[in-house]
Parts: sequence; structure tokens; C-alpha cells
Amino acid sequence: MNPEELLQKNVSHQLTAEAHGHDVRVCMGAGCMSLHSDQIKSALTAQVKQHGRDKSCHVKGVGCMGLCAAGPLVSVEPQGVLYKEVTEEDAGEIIDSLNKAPVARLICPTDTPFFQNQMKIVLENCGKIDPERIEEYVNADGYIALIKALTEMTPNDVITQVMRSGLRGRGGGGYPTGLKWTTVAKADGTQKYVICNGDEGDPGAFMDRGVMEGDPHRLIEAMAIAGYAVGADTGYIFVRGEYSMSVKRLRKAIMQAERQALLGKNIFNTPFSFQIEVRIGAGAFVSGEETALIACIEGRRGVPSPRPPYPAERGLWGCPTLINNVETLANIPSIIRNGADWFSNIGTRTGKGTVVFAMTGRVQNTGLIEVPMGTPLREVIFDIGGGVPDGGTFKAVQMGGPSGGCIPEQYLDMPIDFDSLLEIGAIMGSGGMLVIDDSASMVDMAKFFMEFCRIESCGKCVPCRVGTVQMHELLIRFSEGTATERDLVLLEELCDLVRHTSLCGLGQSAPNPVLSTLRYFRHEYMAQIRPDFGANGVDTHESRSTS
Amino acid sequence: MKTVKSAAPSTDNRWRIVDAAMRRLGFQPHALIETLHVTQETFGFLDEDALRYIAATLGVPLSQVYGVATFYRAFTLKPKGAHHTCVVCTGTACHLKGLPEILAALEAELGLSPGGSTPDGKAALMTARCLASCGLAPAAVFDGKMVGNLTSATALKRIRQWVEHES
Amino acid sequence: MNPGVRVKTFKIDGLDVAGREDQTVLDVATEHGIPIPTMCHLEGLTSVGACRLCLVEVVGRSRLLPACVTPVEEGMAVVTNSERLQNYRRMLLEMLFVEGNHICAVCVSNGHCELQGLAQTLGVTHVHFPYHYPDRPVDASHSRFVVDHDRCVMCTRCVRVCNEVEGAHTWDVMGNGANVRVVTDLNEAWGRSETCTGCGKCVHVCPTGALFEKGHSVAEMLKKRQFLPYLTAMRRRQ
Amino acid sequence: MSKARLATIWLDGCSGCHMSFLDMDEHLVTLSEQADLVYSPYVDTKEFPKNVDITLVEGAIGNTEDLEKVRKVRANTRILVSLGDCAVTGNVSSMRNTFGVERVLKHAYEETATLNAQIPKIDIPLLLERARPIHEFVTVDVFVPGCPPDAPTIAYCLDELLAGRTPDMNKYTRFGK
Repeated sequence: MNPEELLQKNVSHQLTAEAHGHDVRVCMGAGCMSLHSDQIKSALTAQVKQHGRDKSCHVKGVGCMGLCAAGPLVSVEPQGVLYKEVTEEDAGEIIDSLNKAPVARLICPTDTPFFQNQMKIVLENCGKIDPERIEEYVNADGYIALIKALTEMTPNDVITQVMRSGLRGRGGGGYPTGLKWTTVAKADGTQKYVICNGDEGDPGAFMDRGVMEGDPHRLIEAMAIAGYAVGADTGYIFVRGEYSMSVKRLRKAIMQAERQALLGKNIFNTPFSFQIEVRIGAGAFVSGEETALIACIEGRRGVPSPRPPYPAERGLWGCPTLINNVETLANIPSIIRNGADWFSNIGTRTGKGTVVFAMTGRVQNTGLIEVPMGTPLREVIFDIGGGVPDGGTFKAVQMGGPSGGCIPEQYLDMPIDFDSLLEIGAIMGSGGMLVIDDSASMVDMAKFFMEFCRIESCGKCVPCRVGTVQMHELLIRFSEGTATERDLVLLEELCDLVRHTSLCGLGQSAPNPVLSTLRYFRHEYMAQIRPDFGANGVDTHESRSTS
Repeated sequence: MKTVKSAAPSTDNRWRIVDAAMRRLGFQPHALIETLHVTQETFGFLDEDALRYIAATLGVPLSQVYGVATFYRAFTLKPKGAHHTCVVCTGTACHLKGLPEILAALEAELGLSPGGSTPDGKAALMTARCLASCGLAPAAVFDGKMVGNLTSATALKRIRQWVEHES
Repeated sequence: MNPGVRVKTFKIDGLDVAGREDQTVLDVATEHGIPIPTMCHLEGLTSVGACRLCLVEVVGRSRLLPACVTPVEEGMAVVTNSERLQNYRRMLLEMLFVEGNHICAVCVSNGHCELQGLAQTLGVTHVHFPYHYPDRPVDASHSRFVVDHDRCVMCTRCVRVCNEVEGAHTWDVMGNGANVRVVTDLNEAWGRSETCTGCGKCVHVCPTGALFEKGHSVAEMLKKRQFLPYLTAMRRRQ
Repeated sequence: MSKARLATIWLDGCSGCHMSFLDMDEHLVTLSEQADLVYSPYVDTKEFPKNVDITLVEGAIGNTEDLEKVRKVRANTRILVSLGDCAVTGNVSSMRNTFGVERVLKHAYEETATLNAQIPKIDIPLLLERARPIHEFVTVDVFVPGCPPDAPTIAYCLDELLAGRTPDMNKYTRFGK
């Protein structure tokens, strides 16, 4: 298929869409699906049939619409009406009202900060297009960037654009994406690989899932562009095993792209060939770490290896390998389509573009959101998020999951970007944003994340394997109120040890939730301490020694 | 292209599903995790025979197969603590021909639900996506033995036998 | 020396040293008689950087680097023995003591154990973290050898020597986190292993009394390591 | 200068460390010129005295009585020395820890008993769930590992302490020695 043909296809689909008259979109994101939005979709389809509107109305499932708190969500286009908390029984009324006034009791207002203050690049198609139809992606300017890259740009041009855009990795570290691409492009070797890291394992994070399930073609396009830029002919999307819907949608999307010759040999009749395979994780958090992920794809135990060598030089099967996370790659088509300058004008000096958050916990509008870098946390939590519900008081926001930290009230006006978060002991990282109110104990929070790290430690290096067990045991004592002052000393020693001596990022960041809660909420730890090793050094602690 | 090197552990049709998975990835050692996924989906868990067969076919050392199978949480070598396992097929044909009724009966009579075990822990119930025995639907595997045309009564009888014999 | 391999000059603890670019910091330090403690590393096996005892500081880098896998670089300044490093090493050793059941007094390797030896060299007179007391098995099913998991420090030398030198790959690691353990074949009794050649290489590279020969009492098990450099040299000749 | 007050006590251990103490032979004479042995299995004092300068504690904390004793020692001692591996690491005493008290008692008093098998229930201190090193219960000032630490090690340790110095035990002993 040449660019013209593709364009034609694009137009023809647009025509059929217009012929439909109405687009009824049902959110099929994980949140709404758990409230049986698939049954609502069936009910709506049945109603369309019953109303004899098959020709003028099209019911479709779409990716996450964002406001999970108000799900199940249904939107009607072109009116631009959003319905919340829809049930199967509402289907008739919704279809009935298509040419009349919308169903008032179901309307979810969209002139609120939740919808108005967001900026969508990564999620631009999520909740709008049917992720299982390539036509809808193409219709939304999909694959334009790939055509542009392959027909108008050299691989070097592509890298230059990515470099100039200022895009930084969204997987945790914030490493400049363009620099990573350059390294792989320049690395010796005829065989190179591109890996999309979709092993989103943080508890409370579902940004990548939103993209993989809501806009899978976006990733395929991005990976092909990356493959072209660095000189790779094969890509792997590594998806965590729990995301069966992501796997299904991605596999379907790959098949569709292959059928349209957007993947495979000589794409657009250029010398560039690229194929993509989905690989499924098997339930190990640590396999999100680059070197562990490679081991996993190679069919080995997913344990990290020391870096250097970095995967960019020696990665999958010893070949130079580009590993980018889902959200990072999802930015690429927009950057190539709109240019580096467009992208670098969004955000802050050191953090360009937008950032996607999975907002959860004690906040009104839980869901998936995307805001420009530099948006103050207060705006995200209180305007977009709607603040703490039920008269609760905000206490902290936990960012970055088990690798991240807690941010207290006093830093809420700080603009979100990589460096500012790092400074106060949190990380942008995984994009999980857990709002905590004053009913929660920070010690329990730290204990929860430490238990996670203890279970997820791969067991290879000593400090993480043993240290996480030790820290978790100590945190249990704090949470039970049986800790001693000596335990606090041990806890701090262990945090320091595990942080500085662990082999990989999982271990190095495992103490973060403890360190940041100790930093801002130390009094909560102190309140859990019993008098210990008194003046004469006698431990009055009995709980661990009764028979 | 390589063909299957070692003979499947049994004449069970389900090994064809496993073979197909290994063939798709060219019987390469890196197919290990994919193969374990497929095997577990097919059989409900990974027993020693399966691990040996996969190791031999993919040319991966036994201990490495074991190391991988125990590293990832998705894999189960044996239903925890249970002596006996019943793997029911949840494929379309079995579903249509009465699996839901059988599951309901097991739950009501024995307190046994998919992924769980009887209160005494002796028998575990697992599900597999498709046992590839649709002609015999509904089908289940009782301790490695395939049983077709299953009814609530026969399923209950078999599991009751396990539970009573052991006590 | 291979043609094309360049020599790098740098400093270790203030001393000017030189090493080939394919050498690690540990290689060069050892050549110059600068001691860096190690546990999982063993000359002749690939390095895995798992025990973290050989962590060193490199001036200008925030992260500590494991000397056993860090390639030498021109002009780098390595510090091997700062107080901070010594402190971490002592704590890492304590981690190894608490996670197993190391009863030196009744161990076949008492007096010849690398873990015990390091504790003395690095000044660990006691372990100030709570012990875990895990319930770990002893497997004496092999006709000549025993594995006592109580004494295993998960250095994986046995796994590597079996795979890389003997070529049998009888050993591997199972589980994850605190539950990792070395296993033979499908975690069957060692004596029933189909792949074990009974060569004993694993026993002799084991740093502690976790792997030992039958017939030895307390403090009697001496590990013979000469075979490893010998085999490496002989293979290079071929 | 008045003589230092020295005490020794034997908890969950085999008495080997106390034997080693006796092995100091003629050094005991030198020692007695500098210190009085105010409490010890070697002497006939019933109550642990007050204001002890140095106490050598042998053995782990294995039962409720050990725990009581070590607390009393700590409360009345200026320098508490953990003597030997049982006190320092738990050592052989702690080898029962992986099995649990019930199994241990059953094995010792029932399964291996030749006649009148029964688990003693009265007049004996209760076993703690686990035998643990002393420093997990009270602050320890000096650690002397070894099983047992030999006489010169103990002599060196005491000489240094009596001279007001901190002994560097690593030079003399290690776990299991």
C-alpha cells in the first residue's frame, strides 16, 4: 500500500463514519469492564437494532475514557455527550434520545477541570477509537508518522527529531530517549532489536495498559519508527501476563498491520522491513528491569545482570537493543507527525511533553489522566482529581509505586517533573499516583510496599534478597506498635545498605517508600515505638520471645 | 525445520497443543517461557512429565527448566498441598454442554471452586482453556486421566472417592 | 595479549596501576596485591556481581560498582577500602549469616570457610540483625557428596562451574527472593540426578560447607581449587 | 586502687567456655590479683550481686530463666561480655530453632526416651520459641566469638578490659574457633 492508497482508505472510512450519523462509544477500559461495560455495549447494539437505526448509528467499544470513578462511561458523537454510571437498562433511553435532547440524569459534565485541564498526546485516541479496528486508527491520522519517516526522512533525521523533542524515558529513570536511540543506532552489529516494555507491574499503575488496550496501533507504529531509526528489523512487545486483554488487542493489531503491509517486508515499498512479536511475562515484577526483561524474552529466569554492558550495546541475544517503555513510545508518532518543536514547547525546561498518571486512592476522580509536565501537583489532585472525597483531609500523595515516595502537603505547589520529584524523594517513574488522606497510616503504607518488594525480589543479590525481608519484619513491628528504638536504627541502616549496594533498580529503590515516610512522617514511626534498652540497656521487649 | 525430538509423555491429545507452541518458535531454547505458558493453560499446571518433555524437546537443561518454572509466579508445579487434581476444560464446547452445572455442583456439594481445593486440602480443582477433546465434552482430567462426557454425578463421585479414601 | 587490546592506566587507592581494557578492576587490584573481598566471584568462572562484597567507589560516580564486573577505564580513581565500604561489607556478611543457619562449630568447613574467614578479616564479631532461622533441607542422597542448604550463601559458583566447566548444567537456581535455592535437575534428590557426572567440581568451588564430601567430620573438609585454573589453561591450549 | 569485681554466668550453653576460662591456668593467679570473682558457677554465691565491673556471659537465651538472669546481669554490670558462640550467635543452642519447641520436646523426651517417656511440665523454666543471642535482649559491650574461645583469648580480653582498654577480639578469635 502506498501513501496515496492509505490516504484514500482513510477518506473512504471517514465517509462511512459520516454515513452512520452517530457514534456511540462504550468504554472498555479495565475499570468500566469490571462494571460489565461489555454487557452495556451489547444492550446498546440491541437497542440500535430495535430502533431500526443500524445504518445511522454505530456502537463501538473504545479504550479507557479516563474518569474511571464515574464508570461505566458511554459517549455519543458527534453531539459530544458523555454519560456516566450507565447501566444496561439505560440503553433504550440513550438510543431513543439520539436525535433529541440527551438523557439529563446520566450526563457527566465535561466542562470540569478533569476534562478541561488535561492535555492528551499519549492518550489522544484512547476512549475515541475502536482499538480493534485499524481503520479507526488510520482515520485518526494513524501511521502518517511512519509513512513520513520512511518516505521523507533518513533514520538520522528521525533520531534528530526525537533528540530535539527533549523526550525522556517514562519508565522510571527519565533517560533522554534520543540519546538511547543514538546509542543503539551507532552500536556495532547488523542485527538489532526494539523492545517495548509493557511489563507494568507497579501496584496501582495502569497507564501502559490504557495505551495497549485503548490504542495498540500507536505502539506498533512507534516501534516501526524506532526500528527504522536504529536499524532493527524485529521488535518485541513484552506484556505482563496479567494483561490478557492487552495481549489480545496487540496481537490483533499486529495481524491487521501485517495485512495492510504496515508491518512485514518492505513496508511502503521501501527497503525497510519490520516484524513485531508479543511476548508474555509470567508474573515477576523484576522483569520490568531492562536486563531481566531481556532474560525473560530469552526464556531464562528474569533476574537482572550488572550494567554495563547496557542493552543498547549488548542486549537481546547479545545484540544492540533499544528498550523503551509503552508511554515513551506512545509519544513518538505525535513527535514525528507534529515535529520536535511542537513537542518541546510543551512542559518545562527539563521535562518535555506530557505525563500520564493513574490516579487512585482517596481522591474524587480516580482514573487515567494526562497533563503537561510542570503542572503543579495541587492542580492535578485538587482540580483535575477533585480533591479528597467525603470531607477527608489530604495527607500525602504516593508517587512511583514501590520505587517511589510520599509527597506531603508542603510540596503540592511544586511543578511535576523528573528532577523536582527526585529532589523530594519521589520519582515520576511508573506514574502511579496514590492519594492518601489522614485516615491512613504511613507506616502501614511503607510496610505494604516493602512486602511487595520482599515478595518480588529476584533473590540474586544479597542486600535485596535479605534486606527486604529484614526491613519488612521491622516494619511489621512498627505497624503493630512493638518496635524499639533499636529497631529504628536497624531500619535506617538497612535502608542505606539496600539502597546503595543492590544490583538493580528494584533493590536500589526498594527503601524509597520507607525513606520518604521517615523523612516527612517520622513522628508516625516514633509513635509506634515502645521504650527499649532503657538506662541499663535492658530490652523490655517480650513479644518475640514468649514460648 | 526441526521436528519434535522426543516422544510426548502420553498419547494425550493435548500434547499436540504444546508441540504446536514449540514448533511456532522453532524449538528454540528461548521458547521455554511461551511453552510453559501454553502447557499450563492446557493442563492446568506443570507436572514433572511436562517439564521433562519440554526440556528434552527444546534442548534446555532440566535444572534450568525447573529454575524458570519456579521463578515466575504464573507457573504452578502442583496445586498447593493437594494430593489430587481435577482439571476441567472451560472450552466453548464443554461450556455449552454443561460445564457450568458441573462447577455449580462441585461448589455446592464439596465447597470446591476453580483454583481452590476441598476444605481438607486433598483435592484441587483447576481449569484449562481447552483440553482439545471437544467431541467428548464436557471433559476433565482426573489425576492425569482424561474423562469425557462428564456429568455432575460422575465428577462428584470421583472427587468424593479421593477425599474419602485418604481419611 | 591479543593484538588491538589497549592498556589503561588508572589509580587504585592512590596507587598508579595499569591493566588491559578487557580486565576488570578486581583483576588489576589482585595483580597489584590490593585485597578486595569477594564471595560469588571465582577466577575461572563468569562473574555475576551478586554478593556485592567487592563494591568499590569510583571518584566522580555516585553509584558503587562491583569490582568483579567493572571494566577498567583510563584515568579512573578507584577506592577499595573506605570506611563506608567496610561498613557495607560487614553488613552484607551479616545478611549472609542471618539468612542461613551457619553453625561454624559443627561445620565440616570450620576453619576453611570463606564466609567465616571474611567475617574475621572484615571484623564481624557478631551479627546485629535478627536471624531468620529458615527451615532448610540437607540432601545426603548422593553416594559421595552432601548438600546442606543451611550453609548455602547462593553464590551460584556450583551452578556456574557445572555449566561452564563440566558442561552438565546439573545445578541451577529455583524460586525467587528469600526462597531461592540451588537445585539439581528437577529438584530431585541429588543421588538420583541423571545429569550429574559426580565430578565434584561443585563441591570444591563451594565457599562454605554447603557442599562437601562424605566421610569428613567437623573442620575436615578442605576444598581443592587448583583444578579450575588448570582446566582453564588446558582448554586454552586446545 | 581497689580490685575489679568480676562475674561469670552460664546460660543456654555447654559450659565449654567456662572450661576454657579455667584453662587459663596460672594466669588465673595474675587475674585474681586484679579482680575478685564475685559471682560464678565456680563460686558459691546464690544471688547475682550489685555493682559488678565485668560479667562474662556464656550461652544463648533459651528459656525464661535465662532471660531473667541476663536482665539481672545487665542491670548490675558495667561491662557485659558475650563469651563464646552460643552467647554471640546462638550457635548449637539455636540449632533447635528451625523445628519449634513442641517438636524438640517431643523428640527429646518422648521419641528418644527409653522408659517412662514424658515431657516435663513442672519446676523447670519454659523454653522460649527460639534460642537467641544475648544482644537481642540486652546491650552487649564486648563480643568474644569462638566455640569455645581459647584460654589466651579470654585472658587477653580480660587483661585489656581490666587495663581500661577495648580489646580487638578479631585478632584472637572468630566464629567457630
